Amino acid sequence: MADNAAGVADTFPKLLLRNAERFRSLPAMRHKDLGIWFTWTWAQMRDEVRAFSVGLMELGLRRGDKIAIIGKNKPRLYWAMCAAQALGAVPVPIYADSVADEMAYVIEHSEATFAIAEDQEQVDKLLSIADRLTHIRMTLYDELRGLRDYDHAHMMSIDDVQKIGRDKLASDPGALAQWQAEVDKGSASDLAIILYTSGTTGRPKGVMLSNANVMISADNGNKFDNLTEKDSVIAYLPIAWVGDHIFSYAQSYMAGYCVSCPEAAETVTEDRREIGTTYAFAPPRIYENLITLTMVRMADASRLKKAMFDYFIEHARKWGEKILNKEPVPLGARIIYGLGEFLVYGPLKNRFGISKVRIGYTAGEAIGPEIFRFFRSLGINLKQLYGQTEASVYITAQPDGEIYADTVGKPNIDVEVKVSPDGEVLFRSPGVFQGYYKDPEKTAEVKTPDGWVHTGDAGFMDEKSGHLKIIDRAKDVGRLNDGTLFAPKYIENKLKFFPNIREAVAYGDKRDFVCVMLNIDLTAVSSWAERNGVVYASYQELASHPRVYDLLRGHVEEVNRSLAEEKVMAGAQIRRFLILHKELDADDGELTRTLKVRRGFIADRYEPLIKGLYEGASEVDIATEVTFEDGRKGTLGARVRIADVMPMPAAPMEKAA
Amino acid sequence: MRAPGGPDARIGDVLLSVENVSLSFGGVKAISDVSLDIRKGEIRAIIGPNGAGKTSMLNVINGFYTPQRGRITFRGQTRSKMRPHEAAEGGIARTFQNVALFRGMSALDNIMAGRTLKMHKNLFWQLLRWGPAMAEEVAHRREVEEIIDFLKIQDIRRVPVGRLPYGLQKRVELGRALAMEPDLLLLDEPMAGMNLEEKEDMSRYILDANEHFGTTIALIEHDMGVVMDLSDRVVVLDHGIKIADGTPAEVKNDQAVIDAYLGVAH
Amino acid sequence: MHVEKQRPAGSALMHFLYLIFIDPFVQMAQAPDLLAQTLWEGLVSGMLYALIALGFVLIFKASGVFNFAQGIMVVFAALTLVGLYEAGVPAFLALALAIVVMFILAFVVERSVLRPLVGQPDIILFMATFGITYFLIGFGEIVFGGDPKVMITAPLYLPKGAITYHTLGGMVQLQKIDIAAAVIASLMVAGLAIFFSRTRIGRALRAVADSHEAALSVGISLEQIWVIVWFAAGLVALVTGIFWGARSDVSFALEVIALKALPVLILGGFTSIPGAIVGGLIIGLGEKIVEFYWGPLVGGGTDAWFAYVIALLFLLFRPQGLFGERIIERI
Amino acid sequence: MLYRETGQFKTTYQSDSAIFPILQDRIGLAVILAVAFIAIPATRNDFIINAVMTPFLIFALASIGLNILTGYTGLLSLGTGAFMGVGAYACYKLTTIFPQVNILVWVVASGFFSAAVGVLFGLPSLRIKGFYLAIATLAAQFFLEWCFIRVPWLYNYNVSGAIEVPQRELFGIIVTGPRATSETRYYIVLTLVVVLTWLASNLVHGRIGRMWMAVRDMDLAAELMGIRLLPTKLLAFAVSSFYCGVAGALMVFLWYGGAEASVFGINQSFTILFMVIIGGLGSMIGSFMGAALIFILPILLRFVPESLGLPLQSATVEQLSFMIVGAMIIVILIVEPAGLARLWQITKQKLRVWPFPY
Repeated sequence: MADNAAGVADTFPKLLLRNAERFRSLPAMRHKDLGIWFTWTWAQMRDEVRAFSVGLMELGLRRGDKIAIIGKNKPRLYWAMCAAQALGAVPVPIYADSVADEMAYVIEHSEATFAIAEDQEQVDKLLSIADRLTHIRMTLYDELRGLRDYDHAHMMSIDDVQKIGRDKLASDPGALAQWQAEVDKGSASDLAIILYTSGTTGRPKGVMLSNANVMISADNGNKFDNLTEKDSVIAYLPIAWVGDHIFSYAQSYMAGYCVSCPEAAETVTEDRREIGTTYAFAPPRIYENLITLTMVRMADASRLKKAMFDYFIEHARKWGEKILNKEPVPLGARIIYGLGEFLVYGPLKNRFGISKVRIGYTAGEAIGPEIFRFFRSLGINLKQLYGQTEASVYITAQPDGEIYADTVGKPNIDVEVKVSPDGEVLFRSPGVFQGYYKDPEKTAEVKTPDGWVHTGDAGFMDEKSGHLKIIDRAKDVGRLNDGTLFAPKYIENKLKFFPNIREAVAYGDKRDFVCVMLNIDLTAVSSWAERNGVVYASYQELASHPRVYDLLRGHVEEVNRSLAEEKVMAGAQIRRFLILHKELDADDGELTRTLKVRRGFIADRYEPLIKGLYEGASEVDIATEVTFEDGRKGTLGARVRIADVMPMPAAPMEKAA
Repeated sequence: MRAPGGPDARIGDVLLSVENVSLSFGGVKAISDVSLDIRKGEIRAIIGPNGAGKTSMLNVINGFYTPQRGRITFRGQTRSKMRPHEAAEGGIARTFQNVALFRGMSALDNIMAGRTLKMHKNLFWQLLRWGPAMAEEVAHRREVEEIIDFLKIQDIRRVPVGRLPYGLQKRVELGRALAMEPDLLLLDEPMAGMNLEEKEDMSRYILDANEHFGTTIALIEHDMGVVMDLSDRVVVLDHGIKIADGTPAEVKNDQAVIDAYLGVAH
Repeated sequence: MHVEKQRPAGSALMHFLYLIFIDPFVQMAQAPDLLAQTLWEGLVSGMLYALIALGFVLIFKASGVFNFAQGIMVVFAALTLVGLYEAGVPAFLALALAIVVMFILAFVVERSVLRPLVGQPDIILFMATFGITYFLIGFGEIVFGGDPKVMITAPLYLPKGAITYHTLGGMVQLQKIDIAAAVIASLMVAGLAIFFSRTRIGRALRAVADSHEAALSVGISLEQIWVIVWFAAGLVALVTGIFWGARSDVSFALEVIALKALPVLILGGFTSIPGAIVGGLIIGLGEKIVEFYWGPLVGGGTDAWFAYVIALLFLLFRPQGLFGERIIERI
Repeated sequence: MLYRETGQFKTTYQSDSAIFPILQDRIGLAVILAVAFIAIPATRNDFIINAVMTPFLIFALASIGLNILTGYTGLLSLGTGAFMGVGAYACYKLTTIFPQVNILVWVVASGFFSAAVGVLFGLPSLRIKGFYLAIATLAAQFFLEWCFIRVPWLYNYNVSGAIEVPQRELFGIIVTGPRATSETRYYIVLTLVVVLTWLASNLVHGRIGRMWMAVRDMDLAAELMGIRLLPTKLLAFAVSSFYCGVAGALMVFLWYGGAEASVFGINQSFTILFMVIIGGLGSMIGSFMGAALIFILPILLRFVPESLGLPLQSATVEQLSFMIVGAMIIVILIVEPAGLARLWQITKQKLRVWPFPY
């Protein structure tokens, strides 16, 4: 851990003081506001945070208090975290888009005494639940707009808090020492932050992380990727999410790199380009959107440009990753790649604002291998990592040069990973959380006495690469009747990576073999139909067209082939599939509102189809009740064909990855 | 969310009053003998069926039309007509029914143009674009950025307004008017042609402008829901004649108004 | 002392005022024949200005296009006629061919300029007619050469020579060709008036001046109307070219003179045919009188700018012209 | 494609509102200036320096002048030639009366005379616009042209009726008259044009430029914004005429070496107007592009066929350029009414968003 003259910097406030000395005039934070970038050096940021912190002290924030922080990525909200930590208080960041009810629960559960809100919108939300917040003594806000006329009896702007702090520091010579004493009281084992995770079921749980948890984890992350004060990130993911806390707060404090806050949600790409970040993090969705955007726009490009684009992208597909991985590549291919860099890759990265990105991470969900390879082939060092709030993010990550589309990498520094006999992944590391706030039972469920944490994810160690592969949520993983591991989401994801397949639902738990129901992607398949002279009058007709079945059979076989390459999964290949006559729809309850398939519900609803699949029928008639766009209900009748697929022979490990 | 003191605390003395104004074009009467006043801090709606003379009234107030008869009193100064630049210098800004933006300029430049009256550095410094001129430009840019931030149009700052969708153009036009820091803001159908969401946004901006900047607002609007929600007082014109004036509730139940909207009268 | 000094200055001023305000009228009274001759000359050139202005008005009324190229169309029409004749084509056939050429020109202009620019601001169309002007200058010179040509009159049975009246204590000379021009121009204006008021197309043209939809309801497309008015303007240009060419040479210098139709339009209004005629005559008369009686005071050549300065004054004090309608701008 | 803007960010409004905010543009400008100041004189090619570059720059300056009026303020003028003439004659008279004063002072001062005349003829713009105003400016054109011919005092009663540029020195170097070298004259013209372009560009990017454009785009709204139309328009006339006047003075003193009234005729007005239309209304860079295209086109027409063994007669060249210019105006107005500058802007935008089409 980092040292300074005063001793070991084992808390974030101490790190701030250290950085203010060590990096003094290097930028600590930037914020695009009112059209230009405002910059704070580490020394300036220390002054801001100190004034804020002393102000909070004056307002009565005490050691052990909780302070709720609600809003988007704004410098002062990040400062609030450190200002609170300096006094030994614990910040509790809350998702800016959480509904009032959820917010009320978290604030009340955390017993926060102060709330810091970004703007009028959040203040209004807080006011609407004011009667349920029994601990809150004071609300502080960042943006004054619209709040001028509010009752300020228990409300104050952060500016004013800082002013109180500055005045105190100026008028009372002892104040600084008093504050410094508070900072010095902090230790590595103190609670640094409580992050509430919004689980899929039940109430959010408050994950308590100590300074040591966060700092060691962040430091290991920095070492893993050689992050230094020369790097730069843009903070645009929710501040209540552990990833943002590590990337935009902890790692920055550890390494000294600059964190930039965008002007608005709409301008993130633009702002990222302006800053030219070197370290990027995004869920797969963001990368997917970039590719979609690229493809949509290129479809409108002139023929010549399109041809050139396609040529170079194809070339990159062939050689780009090899060049990135520093494998031997023929000179000719290198020269063409260089030309492509000038004509296509460079400009493309420039448009995405990722020209200077040295390390990019994707995590949270499985990323489509095509998407993953696309960015890597352009020369972006995109990697996957696997993490959890309970681990202070890092569990595994892919080291440079060892990149595979379908793994999440090797255990991070100081992290131990093991897979339980029933397939669940467990880890143990310095980042392991202290426990769930006010919930020792849940803590005990997840964390073993010897420090191992159940991730709730099923996975396995890939023998050849030594990387971890995550296949599904552990509770969703089942077994075929012959005992073979069956991971529905793993199979579904593999299917969904084909653009022609919009949704896939896999069945197999406690059955003899694996079957899937598919939804075609209307845009992709209709454009394919147009190119291939397939005539159809309706979605239903297209979905049941024999040639569409042929098309999708190819995809299914492809998935089988890739399953066959994995020892653990080879037995769970798809034997039969069908294409649904209607799109799975959240309005019909088939998908959750976050558009995840509800496997059980679908199985009940399409019971005849399930029966047909497992009883060997080649056609099944079905009538389904549907909800139309205007809310009316009706019945949709159809005859659905079922197709067989041959399993591929398990050919272990010859050309894996 | 209104101020705790209630709407009355916001509203002050009469800011502008129009007395017995008549206006006609070549024999066609647009306004006949209409009087109305606008109080400091209020949101005043002018409503009426098509051709009621609403826009003409705004044009009289900001000096674009010269009424044949009547007087206009603004900040205690009475005159028989207003000149456009007098109106502007006196703190009256407006937006137009059909968006009258400077189409060849970016959103930013349009709003900057709204600051013209407040900028004074002479030709010499302008030529150098340095020193005092640059300082002035920067200071006003900051003010304009506050408005851009307020209207949440950061992402279209540099876009020529001609290329913006209608709803955004309206927003930029409001921004340009706000940049004048007006005491009285005349809005001619600020929500015409907008969808529900855009209308909600616009209502919020209007309310915020009224509260945040303390701007007095006179607006013409067709959407009765919006009028009833936003305004403190409503005046109803029909065929150039004032047929009602009062709070939204009073006006809503006025028989003459109901008749005018149903087309019974005349 | 100072009385002595002031006197010459004072008398110089008096003399100057005399030269401006008294002397010209004395001259007019003393030599009425010269006055009459000047008036006649003024009327004739005014008539030619009016004819060019007439071409402008036709096009402006029907399509809102301010056709800067009307002047060059005069030159081009005349050049085509003379050029064909010089190439050995019989006079009347050349005339017929010149008419055809003017039709083709109208057609090409509609296709390649008006149609692609439909819906653009007026000022853009105005500038496009600069393009037409320059193109025709270049094209005309390449085809017909840049040298001035002599207009054919006799082969077209146009009269030559002059009628001399001994009257008003002197003599007044009227060129026969000018009389012919006046007659034919009057006939043409009358013909156009009938065309506009009596024929279906004519009525459509008038309708189009009011609203394009109205014209469509008459069953004539906008494109056809454009071709027709440009062709009509071309015919007017041809007649103008013949008579102007007969008075001087057929050369591109005419193009600059044709610009004088612009002030005529300011006086007469852009949409009024009678306005164009009256405006033309006023300008023609005015500039000849001024040049003859006042020109020598300032060194002559006043006819180069007189028309424009009059137009400028009109613009300042009566922008709608003599007959034009008042322009009301609405927001 | 060439634009890599990643990592270029602005921390002050000053840098954010810079005229060339993008690094690559600033580099490009520096290269162009280096070529103009170093590479071109280094060719020592009298034809390029004296017959191509010098007049091109002078025309570009006049185009900037007209563009301020027509492109930025939306006031169409056909009197550019005459305003240039005012500059030229004013400069001639000034240096005749005060021969000891530095000639460059007079070149610039002559612009003020032109500006004053411009304001006078700009007065009608309060009441009229569009082609009505164009006709009013024709009055200026013809009246002033007439003055150049009929007021012998203006050309010092020379028998030829023309003005002849006397020899003048600057720091001991002959800068005008027949003995001045092409390079010297080129450097003077280039320096003046660069400085004046910079000033004009500053102007149009600030408050005054916005006022002009506001008047151009929507004069009623501008008025209700508190912009007084007459002073704004007159200022545009003044600045525009100043530039035209300086261009006229440069034309006579540093290029032709002498001139008669016909140089400043209606055709000169048209030439400049076409440069502005083709180059791009409301664009500084367009003024240069338009001037380059229209001025250099005849030169190309003369020399390209010649080098291919098909020499054209100079009359034919002139006629062809007329035709081409005419056709080009129409094509430009149809394809892109905002001219070459807009095409350049589109190209630049394409390069910025490359490989995307938008």
